[in-house]
Amino acid sequence: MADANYTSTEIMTIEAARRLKNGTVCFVGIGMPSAAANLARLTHAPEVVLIYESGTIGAKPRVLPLSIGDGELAEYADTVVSVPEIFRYWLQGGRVDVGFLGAAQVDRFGNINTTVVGNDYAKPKVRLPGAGGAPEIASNAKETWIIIKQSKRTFVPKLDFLTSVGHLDGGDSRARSGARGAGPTAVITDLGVLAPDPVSRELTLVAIHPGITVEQAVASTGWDLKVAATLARTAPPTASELETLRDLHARTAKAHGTLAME
Amino acid sequence: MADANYTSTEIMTIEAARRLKNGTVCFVGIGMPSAAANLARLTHAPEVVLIYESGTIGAKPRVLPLSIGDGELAEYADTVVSVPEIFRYWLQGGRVDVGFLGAAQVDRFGNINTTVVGNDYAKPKVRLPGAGGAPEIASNAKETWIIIKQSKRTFVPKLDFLTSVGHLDGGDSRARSGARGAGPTAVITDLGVLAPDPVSRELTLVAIHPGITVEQAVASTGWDLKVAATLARTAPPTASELETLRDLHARTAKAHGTLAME
Amino acid sequence: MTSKIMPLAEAVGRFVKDGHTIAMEGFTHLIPFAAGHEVIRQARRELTLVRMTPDIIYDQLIGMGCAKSLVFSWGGNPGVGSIHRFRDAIENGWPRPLAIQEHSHADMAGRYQAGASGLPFSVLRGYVGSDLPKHNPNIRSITCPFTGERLAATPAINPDVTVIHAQKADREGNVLIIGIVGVQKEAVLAAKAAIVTVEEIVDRLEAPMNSCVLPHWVLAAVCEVPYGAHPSYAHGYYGRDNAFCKAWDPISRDRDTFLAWMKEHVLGTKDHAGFLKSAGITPIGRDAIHG
Amino acid sequence: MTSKIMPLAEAVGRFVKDGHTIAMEGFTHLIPFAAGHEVIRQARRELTLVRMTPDIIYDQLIGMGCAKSLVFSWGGNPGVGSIHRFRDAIENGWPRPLAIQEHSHADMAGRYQAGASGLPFSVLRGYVGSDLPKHNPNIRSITCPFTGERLAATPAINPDVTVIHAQKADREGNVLIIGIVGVQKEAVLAAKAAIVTVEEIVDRLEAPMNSCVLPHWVLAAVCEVPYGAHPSYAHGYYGRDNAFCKAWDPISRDRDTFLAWMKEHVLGTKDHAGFLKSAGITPIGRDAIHG
Repeated sequence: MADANYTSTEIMTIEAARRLKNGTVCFVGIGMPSAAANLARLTHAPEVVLIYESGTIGAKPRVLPLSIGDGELAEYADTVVSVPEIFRYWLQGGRVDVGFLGAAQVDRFGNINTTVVGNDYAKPKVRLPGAGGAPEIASNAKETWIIIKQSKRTFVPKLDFLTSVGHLDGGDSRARSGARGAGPTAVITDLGVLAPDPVSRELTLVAIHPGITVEQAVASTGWDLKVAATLARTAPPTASELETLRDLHARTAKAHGTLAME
Repeated sequence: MADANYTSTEIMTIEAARRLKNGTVCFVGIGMPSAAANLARLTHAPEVVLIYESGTIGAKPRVLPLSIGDGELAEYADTVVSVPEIFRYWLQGGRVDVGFLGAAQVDRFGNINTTVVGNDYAKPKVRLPGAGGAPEIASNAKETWIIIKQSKRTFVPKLDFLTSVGHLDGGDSRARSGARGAGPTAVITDLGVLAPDPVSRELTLVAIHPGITVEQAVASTGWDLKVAATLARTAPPTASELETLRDLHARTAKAHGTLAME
Repeated sequence: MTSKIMPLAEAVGRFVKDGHTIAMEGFTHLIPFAAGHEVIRQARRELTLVRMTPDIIYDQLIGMGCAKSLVFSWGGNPGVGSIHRFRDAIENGWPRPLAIQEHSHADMAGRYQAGASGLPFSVLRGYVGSDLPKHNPNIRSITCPFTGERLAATPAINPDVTVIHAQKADREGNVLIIGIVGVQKEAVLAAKAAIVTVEEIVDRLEAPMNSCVLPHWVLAAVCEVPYGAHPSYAHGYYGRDNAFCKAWDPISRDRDTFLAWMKEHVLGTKDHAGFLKSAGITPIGRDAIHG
Repeated sequence: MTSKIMPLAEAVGRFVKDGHTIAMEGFTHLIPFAAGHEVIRQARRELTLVRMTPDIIYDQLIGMGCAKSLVFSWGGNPGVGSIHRFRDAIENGWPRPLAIQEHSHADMAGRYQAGASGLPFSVLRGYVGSDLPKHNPNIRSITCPFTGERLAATPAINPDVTVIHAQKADREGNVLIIGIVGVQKEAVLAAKAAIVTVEEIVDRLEAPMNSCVLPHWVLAAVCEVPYGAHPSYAHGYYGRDNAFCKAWDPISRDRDTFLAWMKEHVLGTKDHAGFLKSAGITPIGRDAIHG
């Protein structure tokens, strides 16, 4: 980290948040996607619509939820529907603009593994939590964003398991697969931002965060990382962005540290 | 009508009501089925569960609904669900003991026509309202009851259109068709009660109302009506049954005669 | 964001086009009568009308020649009897032939669900033994890949426009429906565009947590039209006008009487308030009823 | 009618049998922990456990050897990390091998819906490009009879017993669920028998008109078990015990520590009140929280 004023997680969260437009309908994964989406809501995008797979539509949590189904999400939602309904009518029904996902591993085409580490599914080295909502978020949202810390462990040349589809084998293979939507249009990491090449669909480094070098990004990628001809430099966090994010985390820690209704 | 103390519609309604057991889950058609089901609820079966296709479960209307979706049904229901849910989870889900239907025409196997009169569907003599919920009530309830005024016009040798399945072509043809449930186990008319023969499944006159003769029933049937070897005689309405039914109708007329919330 | 709240005439003008497939839903409750009248006023033609329970409003649309076809599962004037313009169109082709595609309630509900769910078809245990599939090529069958059972399959409904009526919306255009909710949520989510008329627009929706809410961003237009469901009812606002439903029977039996009534009260008025006044209708106000 | 209201131990004893397929549902909210503990106390074996989100309670059931297989879509301790007994069973076969049948959330929800709907299978736009179908023979495909599209198809779930927790029941046994309702209604209606534990039994349910109500006649047993969802939460009653969820991580990492804890607090107590006391748990009361 070149700048002691903020952490790599903070710039990753802030850069992801900036990309969410006001009014966008975002299907939000728990953890970093949720932090970024709520930061967007608390800053430039007060009318972003946050949907969590627990059935909360238009959620406006005051603190970050620890689980995908915290009472906080229901309490301040526009409405709360059943889990079957959220997947059928809202996600599969084509109502979601951005599916915002985390991942354990991604490959060069933005395919996601959240199932197992090790190439024997029946006898995995590490058993991960599994698919959750991701396979259908990845194939039914109009586009997907992935937020993940970048390293050779997470950016792998070949997934141990393809849980949720990205650009599949690249080129037009996703479109031919029957998946809907544009697939991963952005992968936001602690080092920078990747976007698919318009033709090959291979993830390409298009921006790096302040103080990060291209060499760092390349060294943290398990394949031969392509770098855009003109590389953008992420703007550093503004004082207001940082303050809002830190306030949110402070409120969250306070709420979740006790037994009170989170 | 042999007895001037009650009408043929009253004895039909009362006899149908008597058959509903306390605790039975009854999917109720509008009109005569609704009158009979509510009479049962107001007399011997206070815990009968009435479901209307408008999504009202455990409806306890104070007056008879004029439509299948009167506010009265919602106001005093245990819960109100959507129309898709009532058909999917509650009817098709196998939760209904008795499907209680009206009809325009029935045949000797208890099949129902509510679609057209005249044998050209595209150019009908009379266009009836159509299927409504009946095809799936008839094929998914554990049993069905039909309430209908008996005449050569309604008890026909051949339906102009088979809208909702009864015992199909008789024998085991219903079971082979994939329909669930026992099909029509009782047809209650203004003259008596018919039930399917255990083997042939042909509707057989098993009871006649007070003052009605077998000859009247035969003459009011468009096919050669079979009569049970031992024919039951319906008990006349008790004073309490009649009073409850008439009070219900009086309250209903009063409510529906005005513009007030029915 | 541009507001979805607009006058009904503007909403119908912008979103309902000749040749469209239009669903107006409301299961005896909250039937969008005012919106139906506006479609008649704006003289839309060649519509494919979809509705589980075509009743008086569809009788009027059909009798006024707006529809070329009808997709439905039960047509009648609840508690009264036939709808005569519907019958006249089917039996005699007046004012123009009406193609029909006929289903059951369970199937129509499932077709809307499939439409709302982004699926191309719906599966149901239905039509066993029935003649309906013989007359409707859209009722097909499908085999369960696990049990081998044959079940009915029908195509999703995805209307160009769905029109519903609801109790209230807030100023953002979020809509709350209370009571018998019918198939309205599914019909709205299945549609390419949805118009919702409401009894009133309020500052705060005060929706119970698990109630039926349609967020503004799934709607094309929200229009404040008090008594917009008359002669059907709006739970908590006014009861059904049974007298009107009964009076409709003789009006609609005769072609000329029907046309004269429609010309005077619908074509001859510029909006729903005008219609109510012209037709001499004074709905029971919310103070007079419970709910 | 005989009352459905009975002690939890009686309900589990009567309805949950060795070899059964059991679904315990609750989507982070209203997880039926007390009922899970009672299944462990009564030492049920050879269970097929179904749950969208196996978390601590399934970790305990698996670690105690109750399950021969698990049907699920996401397994973890929300906000904390892995569930270690689940991982140990899959990775190392301890205390016994655990067969798994793995799906996605959308699919599991659809499978319960199919079960509740009396259909043999569910259809979804799912698993495109995913490796999951390669490892799960229950994920098949089906062709739309109208468009020719291929979609995923999976079998209905119809558990022998579904167990859920809810806020309250009335004295007839009608149950009200408020807040995040998850897949509970579907799981109950799909089951051959359903057990519901509730925070309290009240004289009047006071259910909003369109809320999630399960009538007593679809339930096998209703059991009053205050704090029965701890360490998950009951909206309006108490919040989630995040400290407990975090404390579970080290307890469950080690087999011996896990077994000792379960023996002391679950096997060593006779009911949920005893468990709470033994484990030193004082849930936040309803007065302390909003809801």
